[in-house]
Amino acid sequence: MMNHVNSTLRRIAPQLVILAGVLLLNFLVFPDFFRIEFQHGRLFGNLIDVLNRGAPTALLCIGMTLVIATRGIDLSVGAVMAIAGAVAAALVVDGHSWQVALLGALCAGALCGAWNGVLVAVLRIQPIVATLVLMVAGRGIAQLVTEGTILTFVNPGLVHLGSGTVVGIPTPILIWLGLGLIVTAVVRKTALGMLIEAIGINESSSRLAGINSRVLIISVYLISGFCAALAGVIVAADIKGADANNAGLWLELDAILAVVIGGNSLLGGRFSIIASLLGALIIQSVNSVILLSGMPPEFNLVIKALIIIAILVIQSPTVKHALYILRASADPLPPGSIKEAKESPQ
Amino acid sequence: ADLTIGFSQIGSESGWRAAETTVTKQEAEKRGINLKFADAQQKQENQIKAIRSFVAQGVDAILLAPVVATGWDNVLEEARDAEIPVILLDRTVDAPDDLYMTAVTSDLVHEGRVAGQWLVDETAGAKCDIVELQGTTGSSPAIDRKTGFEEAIAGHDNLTIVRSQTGDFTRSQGKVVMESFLKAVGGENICALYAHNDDMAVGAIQAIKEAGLKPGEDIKIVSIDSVPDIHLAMANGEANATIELTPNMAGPALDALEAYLADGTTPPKWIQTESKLYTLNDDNMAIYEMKKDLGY
Amino acid sequence: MIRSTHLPLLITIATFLLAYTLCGWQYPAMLSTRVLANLLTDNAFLGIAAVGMTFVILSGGIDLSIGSVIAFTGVFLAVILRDTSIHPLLAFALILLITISFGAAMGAMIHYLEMPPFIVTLAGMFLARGAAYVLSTDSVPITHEFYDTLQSLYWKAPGGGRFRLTGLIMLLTFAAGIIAAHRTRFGQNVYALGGGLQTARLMGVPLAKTTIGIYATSGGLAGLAGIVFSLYTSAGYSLATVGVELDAIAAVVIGGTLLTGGTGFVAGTFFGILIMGLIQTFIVFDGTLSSWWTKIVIGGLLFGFILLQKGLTWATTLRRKPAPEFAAQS
Amino acid sequence: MASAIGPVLECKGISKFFPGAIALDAVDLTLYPGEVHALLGENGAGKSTLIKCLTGAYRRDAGTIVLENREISPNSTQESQKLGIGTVYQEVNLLPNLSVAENLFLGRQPMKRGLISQRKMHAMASDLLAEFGLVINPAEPLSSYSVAVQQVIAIARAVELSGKVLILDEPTASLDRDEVELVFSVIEKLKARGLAIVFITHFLDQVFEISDRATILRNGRVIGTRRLAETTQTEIITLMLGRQLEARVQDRAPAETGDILVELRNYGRRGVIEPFDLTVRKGEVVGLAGLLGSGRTETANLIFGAIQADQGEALLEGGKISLKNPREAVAHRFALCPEDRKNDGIVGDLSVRENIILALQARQGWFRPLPKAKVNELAEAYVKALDIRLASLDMPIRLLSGGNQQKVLLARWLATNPAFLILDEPTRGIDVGAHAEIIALIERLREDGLALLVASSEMEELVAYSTRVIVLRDRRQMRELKGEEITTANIVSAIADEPMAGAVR
Ligand SMILES: Nc1ncnc2c1ncn2[C@@H]1O[C@H](COP(=O)(O)OP(=O)(O)OP(=O)(O)O)[C@@H](O)[C@H]1O
Ligand SMILES: Nc1ncnc2c1ncn2[C@@H]1O[C@H](COP(=O)(O)OP(=O)(O)OP(=O)(O)O)[C@@H](O)[C@H]1O
Ligand SMILES: [Mg+2]
Ligand SMILES: [Mg+2]
Repeated sequence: MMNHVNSTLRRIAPQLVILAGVLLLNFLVFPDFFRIEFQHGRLFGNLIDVLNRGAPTALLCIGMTLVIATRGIDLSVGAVMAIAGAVAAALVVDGHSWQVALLGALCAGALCGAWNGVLVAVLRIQPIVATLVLMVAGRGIAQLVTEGTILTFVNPGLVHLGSGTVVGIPTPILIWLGLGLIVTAVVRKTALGMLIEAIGINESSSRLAGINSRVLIISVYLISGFCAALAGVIVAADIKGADANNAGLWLELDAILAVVIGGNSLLGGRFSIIASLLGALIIQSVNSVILLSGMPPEFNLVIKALIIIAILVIQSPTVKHALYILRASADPLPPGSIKEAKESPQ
Repeated sequence: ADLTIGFSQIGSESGWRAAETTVTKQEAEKRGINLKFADAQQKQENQIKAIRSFVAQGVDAILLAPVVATGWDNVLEEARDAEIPVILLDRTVDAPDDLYMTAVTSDLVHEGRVAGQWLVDETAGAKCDIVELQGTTGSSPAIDRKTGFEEAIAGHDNLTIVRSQTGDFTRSQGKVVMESFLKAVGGENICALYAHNDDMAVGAIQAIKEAGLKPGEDIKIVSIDSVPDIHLAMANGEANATIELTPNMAGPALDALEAYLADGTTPPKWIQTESKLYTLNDDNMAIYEMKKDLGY
Repeated sequence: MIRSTHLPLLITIATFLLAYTLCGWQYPAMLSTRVLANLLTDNAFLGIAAVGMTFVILSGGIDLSIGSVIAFTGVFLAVILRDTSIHPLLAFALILLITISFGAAMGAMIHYLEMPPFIVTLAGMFLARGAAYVLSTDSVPITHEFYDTLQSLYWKAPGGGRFRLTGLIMLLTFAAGIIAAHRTRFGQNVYALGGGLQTARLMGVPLAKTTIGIYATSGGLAGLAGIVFSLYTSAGYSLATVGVELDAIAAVVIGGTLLTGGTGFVAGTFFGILIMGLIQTFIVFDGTLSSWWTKIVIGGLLFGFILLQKGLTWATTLRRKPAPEFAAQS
Repeated sequence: MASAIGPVLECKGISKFFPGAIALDAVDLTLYPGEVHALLGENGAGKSTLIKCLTGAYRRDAGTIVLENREISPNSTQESQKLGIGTVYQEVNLLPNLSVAENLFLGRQPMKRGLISQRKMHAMASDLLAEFGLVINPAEPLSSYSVAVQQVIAIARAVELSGKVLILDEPTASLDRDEVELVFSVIEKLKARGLAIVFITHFLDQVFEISDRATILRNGRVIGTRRLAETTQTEIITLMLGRQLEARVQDRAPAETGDILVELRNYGRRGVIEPFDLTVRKGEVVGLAGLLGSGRTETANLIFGAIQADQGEALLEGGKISLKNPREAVAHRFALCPEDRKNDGIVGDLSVRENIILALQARQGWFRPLPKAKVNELAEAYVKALDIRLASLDMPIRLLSGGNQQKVLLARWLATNPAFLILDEPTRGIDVGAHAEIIALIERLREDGLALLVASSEMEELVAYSTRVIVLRDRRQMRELKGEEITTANIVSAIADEPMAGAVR
């Protein structure tokens, strides 16, 4: 047990360090950054904002981590968010209860995910292209539901999901934390995680070992669609309206980035959802630096790009390897290479 | 014979844009015009492609809502050579004016100026720190509305913009950015919000409410477009002013076109639409009811 | 000689011809030289960028930065031609140098730091777009008379179609790309990389040189595409060509290149571009689709083409010889 | 003979450390021109690692390499190729997406006016392959040929590249007798040309047939170098294993002992394998013999559902079953140890432990995870039973030596407790010690009542354990040999489709 915690900690150490670094940067540009108050029945502060605003990316990256572990990618999550938000809004506007709306949205998301999964697993279309189809068409479907308008609603139950609080903590934070824990538990307490990794590493071997790769691949896309739907509902609930055109726009890139910053390989295989979630928080903290710094908006992208490049360079296998050598050279034992065949020439 | 007109629309990136599309389609239907609609998904290259395709099809006229002012010379020349009149909607272009028949637009800088002037009048010399929610970085409404606003408040030392960040013209970004303004500046230190469109203002109103402040009172809110939801907010006293950008650009455009086709009357090069200021003195509930079915 | 490896290419060509015939049958005006010329002119910048993308994808990588690089190129040219008096040709050389180095830098990061291309080029995408913003958020017109000269170079075909210089540049780029892919060592190394990085390494393929070369090519071609785009619009605009990388990827894939790398053809990409252009032209000719139906139809047609291609490939391989299911490269 | 001339290549004190393992410990190796030098050792002894250090695929941690009196330090395989060292690495390392000719001449394509001349390249490729007895279309992609053909192509490429030294790491593992002869004749030619050739294999008779000297490695250390003319197989084996290998006397088990377990009727797939009938009884080992490309692998894959049959029916203990995919086969307690272990066998980044339990876990379903204790127990038991050499059960399987990977795969399937075990080239890349163990294991499994189907190119091996042998040719079952008929000579003549000597049918 202790062992397990230890190895998890070791796995996510780089992400923790980077997160601490970016939060420190926040503190430097805005000294009140770490102040948290209890105001108007809710926790209030920049740190809470990071957790709260990180919710959509965090939710997306839960599903995305699993998809990427199977060597896939899901570009459609942003569009699925729009669809789910539109469905939820349309349902409450039609007079249904928020529970029905939530259920409807989640079903829509899962359906989208299943569609992607079928394209990838059954029709064997490459993941990027398969999900590109829904990425392009999905926003259209969402607009079809809202008929191009921003569909606003007032249903307090649904609104609560986006901007409400439970014992002072914003609901979105609880949702992503909860879902993250549940999925992690399901994946690690059963054999699901290992089987998904096996498929990602060598699908042909896995299939010959009797793994039902088709069903597993469909399910990871389904989970991804489900997570996206939840994110979509939250985003819509947050602004009390479904904005089919802009909800989740380009968020798929942030989700993928989060997974990579979480140290997961885009080539599939070993994965850690917790590390991805930390990745999502890191991205949100970067956004927070940009907002708090008060720089003119035309510098936003350059700043974001530079911070991300710095993070990725620190995380890159080569730099890690160099650090390892540096540390190991202090040891009496001869330094070995950690990877076979991957050593950089010179 | 029936007129066939091509309409190259930018996209459907905002409620206002959707309303413009709806109104244009309605106006065409009213006049018995066969409207070919092409949505460019926010891309200029798609608009150019659409115009070229309209020319290849031999439509009778083209309505163009250009996504950006530059880069139209070549394709407009092709339309002129094919003797197809082009009318610009809601934005003009940087091309010689013999390349199009007329432009039906509002004045974006003027809109910003009206918003600024309203704030100048409203504060009446009292000190006021303003936060600004810009439109999508680089888009011409964002640039022009900023310019106009700054022109209007220039010389009024009581008015200063303390924070300005982009909210991408969307509600959710409007809310997120407003949240960060509230934390970074402190809600009590903000006296007014100027948002480049109503959607961002609607998002910001929610952020202000969640921070425990009263939008419209603690923080005055002025924005542009006059979409139904801002009127609803104004009816509730949560926003203070909006400047209308009418979605009906096609009406005047088609009037001009029909006159031209009937007896060759050449319209003026610029048909300016009104930038009407709505404040709490108007019957906002009635305006909301009137506008809410226009497809915003 | 028709070989089994050429099959996807033939299928793409067949798909295009079939689709074009159907379009022409529906709207005879689509067979005019105007539409043909438009297909070339309007897609010139996309085609040029897609050639670079083809190399990248053949090597098993991906380049998400090209849309931003095109926009940056446009803004850079516009700003430099506005603020200085240097000749556009010199400016072209300068920007090509910049974009090639930018691509090479990304390639170097990918190779030496062993980072996945998806992420490196994603960062590149942010950086290039951000740099464009920093140069100018306004859309800047280009008024140099050299631009007018270049723009006036076209051949007006009977029927009103104008075949412009930019279309010719695209065709030349494709020709060069085809030769480079199949008849040079660099091209072969690209295919080798796509076949398997470790294996290619053991076979003695110079990985560093090739990887850097690939992304430099892609960057350079994105720069050329940016020049063509600036000729196309006579302006530089930092918000231009958002998402073009996805169009390019779609064109490459419709053209029969596998995203996993190693198999595909530059010529296929050409037809992929034409197919995408055809879809758009068809939608405009139809003219009845609302904004959202436009998206759905584009997505649906994209899906249809992929499915058609899958189906044809499947049908033909079934007849030839069944590859054991598990042996198919996953 | 060669010692009068100086050595071509001299390695001194080469060391390579991996976390948890010392793969090479100050290894010396000297190669003289015109000699074939065998590199021998158990699985995991460090042979492949030595080759990789030598050719720059790995960076060595210590030691010097001297090529023709000049110290070299290749940093990449490209560099070593330029220095005239051609290498065939253990797993076939060619590119499946390129054509045969492109694979052969990658990096050295014939140029004409600055461009590659395809025509010339194809002509050169055809000529080169003809030397190895391969008449194939060099324009076809490599992936359309079997592993064995690919192996020959890899050898041809290395031969082309080697100006001074040719290194072959288990080149003959998937070749049958005829191909081996062809490869040997090429080696003889190169030898005469004065090349130094390093030859790694686990087939000792091949070593004695072609090699002049042998260096034996054990646990990363050089145990000794012997002139083969002056030594015996027993000595070599003793050096390799550090113990003597007790000879086993086999008495052939009677054929058709138990009840019928699996029966296939008119089973086949168009274009892949002609329809065939096959019954396998409990407690028998059916051998599949045939030349390369004769369809042994296809037969195995078809039965396991890796390829779907399009005609015929399958019965298990008299009841009809469907075998549409491996999952269904596994559910019927079938098991298949595939031929291509790199692509179809191992899951490289998973740990050895996970690789062992993979099939069992897949059969149990994801929601019923094997308890940790059970997993460890299984893994440790098989590591011990099959003598798998590893630093830790947690290391990724791809870091294991080839032979040890093969054993892990065997463990994976044994862990599922199969009723019907299909082995495709089970001893490929396995050292002599383990080879004997695996043959003994097959015997033991048969005695336990398992039904086994074994495809192998090693006829002696088939003769040793089969109770029945089916000979394939051109994807068609040619003949069945039973009991006393099973001799190498009979298999050979069956393959050649000559009347059988001895027994009457
Ligand atoms: N990258 C690596 N990391 C850790 N250990 C490794 C790595 N590569 C090889 N080893 C270990 O080094 C030892 C030598 O392996 P090597 O592949 O050289 O054996 P071999 O003699 O070629 O065996 P075989 O006959 O089975 O091919 C093995 O114990 C193996 O597990
Ligand atoms: N000499 C050859 N020339 C051309 N094709 C060959 C040759 N040898 C094998 N093939 C190809 O190999 C494939 C069959 O290989 P398969 O692996 O099934 O045979 P096998 O009997 O298992 O033999 P092995 O496992 O020794 O390769 C066929 O597709 C065949 O076209
Ligand atoms: Mg080895
Ligand atoms: Mg075989």
